[in-house]
Amino acid sequence: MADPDQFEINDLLSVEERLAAEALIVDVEGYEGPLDLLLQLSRTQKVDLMKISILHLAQQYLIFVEKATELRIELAADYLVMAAWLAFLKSRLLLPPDPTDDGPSGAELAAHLAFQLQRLEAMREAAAKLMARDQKGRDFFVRGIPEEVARLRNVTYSASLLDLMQGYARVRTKDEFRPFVMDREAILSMEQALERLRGLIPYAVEWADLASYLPEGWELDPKKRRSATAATFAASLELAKQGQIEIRQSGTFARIEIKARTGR
Amino acid sequence: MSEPVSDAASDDTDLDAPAEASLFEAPPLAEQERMVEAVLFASANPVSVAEMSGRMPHGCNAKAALEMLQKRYEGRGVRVVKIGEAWAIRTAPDLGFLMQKETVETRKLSRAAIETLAIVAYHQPCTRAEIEEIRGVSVSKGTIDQLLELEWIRFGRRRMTPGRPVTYVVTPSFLDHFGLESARDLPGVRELRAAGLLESRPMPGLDDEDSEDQDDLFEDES
Amino acid sequence: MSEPVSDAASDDTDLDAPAEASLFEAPPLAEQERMVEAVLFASANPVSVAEMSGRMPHGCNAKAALEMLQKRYEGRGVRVVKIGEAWAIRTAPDLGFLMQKETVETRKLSRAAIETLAIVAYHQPCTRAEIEEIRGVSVSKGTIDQLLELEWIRFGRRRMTPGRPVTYVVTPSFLDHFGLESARDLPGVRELRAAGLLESRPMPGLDDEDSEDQDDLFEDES
Repeated sequence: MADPDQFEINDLLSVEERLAAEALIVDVEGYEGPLDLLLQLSRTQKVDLMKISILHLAQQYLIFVEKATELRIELAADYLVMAAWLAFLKSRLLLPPDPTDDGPSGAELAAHLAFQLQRLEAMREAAAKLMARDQKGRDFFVRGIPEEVARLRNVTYSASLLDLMQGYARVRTKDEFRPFVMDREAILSMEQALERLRGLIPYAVEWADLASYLPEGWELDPKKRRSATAATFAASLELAKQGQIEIRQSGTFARIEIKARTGR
Repeated sequence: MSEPVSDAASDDTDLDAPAEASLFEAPPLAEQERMVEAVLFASANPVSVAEMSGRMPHGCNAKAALEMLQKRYEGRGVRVVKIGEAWAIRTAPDLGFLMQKETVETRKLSRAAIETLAIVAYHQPCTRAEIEEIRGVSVSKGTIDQLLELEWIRFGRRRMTPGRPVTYVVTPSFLDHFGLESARDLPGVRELRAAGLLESRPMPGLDDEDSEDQDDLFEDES
Repeated sequence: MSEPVSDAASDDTDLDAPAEASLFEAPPLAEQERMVEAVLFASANPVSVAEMSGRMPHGCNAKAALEMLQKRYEGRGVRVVKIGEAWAIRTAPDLGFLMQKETVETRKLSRAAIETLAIVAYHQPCTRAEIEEIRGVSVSKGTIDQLLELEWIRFGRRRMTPGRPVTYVVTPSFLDHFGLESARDLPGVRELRAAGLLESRPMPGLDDEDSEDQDDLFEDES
């Protein structure tokens, strides 16, 4: 980092700038990173950020780092990384372009840095303008006595006649009867299902899930449920064919619902 | 305390003394009206005239401004009302319906409730003890209350037995909901069995026959 | 079915036929204006047009009524403001001095938080890496958390770049707090965009391979 140009650079700086640089060193804690510091340094050039001399800025920054090192102020790594990058940028800007090097030119890099500084500056101004706006709770106010919307929740309970009958059957089978169970195997034949469904049809006045027509005790065991579902479904198709019931399904894999075909 | 302090007195004196007499000229009344409007809107509590005056610039006539504002809001969606000695903005009473939102939710009746209802329907009049005996489990008060609230069951006559327990019967709105003419229209036990809702336990000896039957049926079917 | 039922037809005929043709007559617009006035006055939070319509009787035109109401309140002590797709009543900012009592002491935001908020607002959707690139320093989690907690920013969609980083966007309550109708109304946003200062420009070839990769990804994304 020993810069042969250092004296020259020092000479380039006015007394004012040197004082500013020293003041900066004391305040190093006050900067939010290298970009923030660069933005502050660029202000000492007292020109529009569009016209800023990036070469000059790089020199200012390198001096800052140099001084900080002299004063044994420990700089965070990102300040040193930026210093190295700026030294690289400076050499690019000072040396004639090397035709064998296909990397970005010094001018491109300088333009990007200028863009970053402008963008940061713009965002700071935007933030200041935003905070200067009228703010809720400070400049304008909301309703002091809001009337919250009262939500009246009306719950209606529904039960069908079939639910009622099944409920009663469930209760009654506890003593006198027990649910129909195929003791041998977990298989319900379609004929059995058909028999069952035929008996139930007169009560199927409303659309109801086919699953609710499975025989008692067949819904819990997966094997039995599968068999009962298949048989009941086949039986319902048969009954539909015979014109005794109607079947509907709203979509693929949706519930299959049946109801008695009403002649009324 | 008998001597009114100038601040409190301002309410009285503003009316007769012209505003020009004040060192700081009071804002025009229209502006004062804007002020009371904003304060009434934003304040979390009704605002008294004294408090309002205290918040407005010197020389303002809060009372006059409030009365002007009240006139302005006549017939609008909100009104400026006086509550005791304080003022507030309130929704016009005829628009109260906008402040509530009704949602209707349909829920399936619980299994306990359905069973209890079914037992009442089939066995009415029926005491709680009887329901519990038939169900084999105790019936929670909540279940009974829910059915009472739905107006599907109601209290019947007390049973003339020790303790004179209340009985439950189903209501006309129960019959209405389930599309029944009377509770006698409920399918009987025999019909339930015929419908396959009640299946008697197959006799152990008949197992073989049953399975033969079934085989026959399968053959028939194919 | 060729004969339109009066109910279904009402929507179509409202425009040409007089309101009497409708089965449910919509209230006159003046009455609708009273309704939106009552609802807006009652609510501390902005009310969306959809919610407003849902609370008003069938056939009302909430948007037209809101616009009418907004005109009516021009120059008054409270204003009808539009925030995104929602509407609210707020006190006129020039009367803020009357409200010291209502002022809520807000937590003072750090410079980092204010800048981060501005960057999200102007560059949204915006990743944490982008915020850091613009500010030139890392953004602490606490800063982001504070803004999330204030409900001024929220998570947007993930960016379709390696690591699928989350993005941040500003919220309706940010707009409400700063009295903005939309993010397009941020101060100076048009000028900043015209100056190219809201663009994300990659550093020219600091690391050639990296930047090439990035170019590819950008292309993929678009």
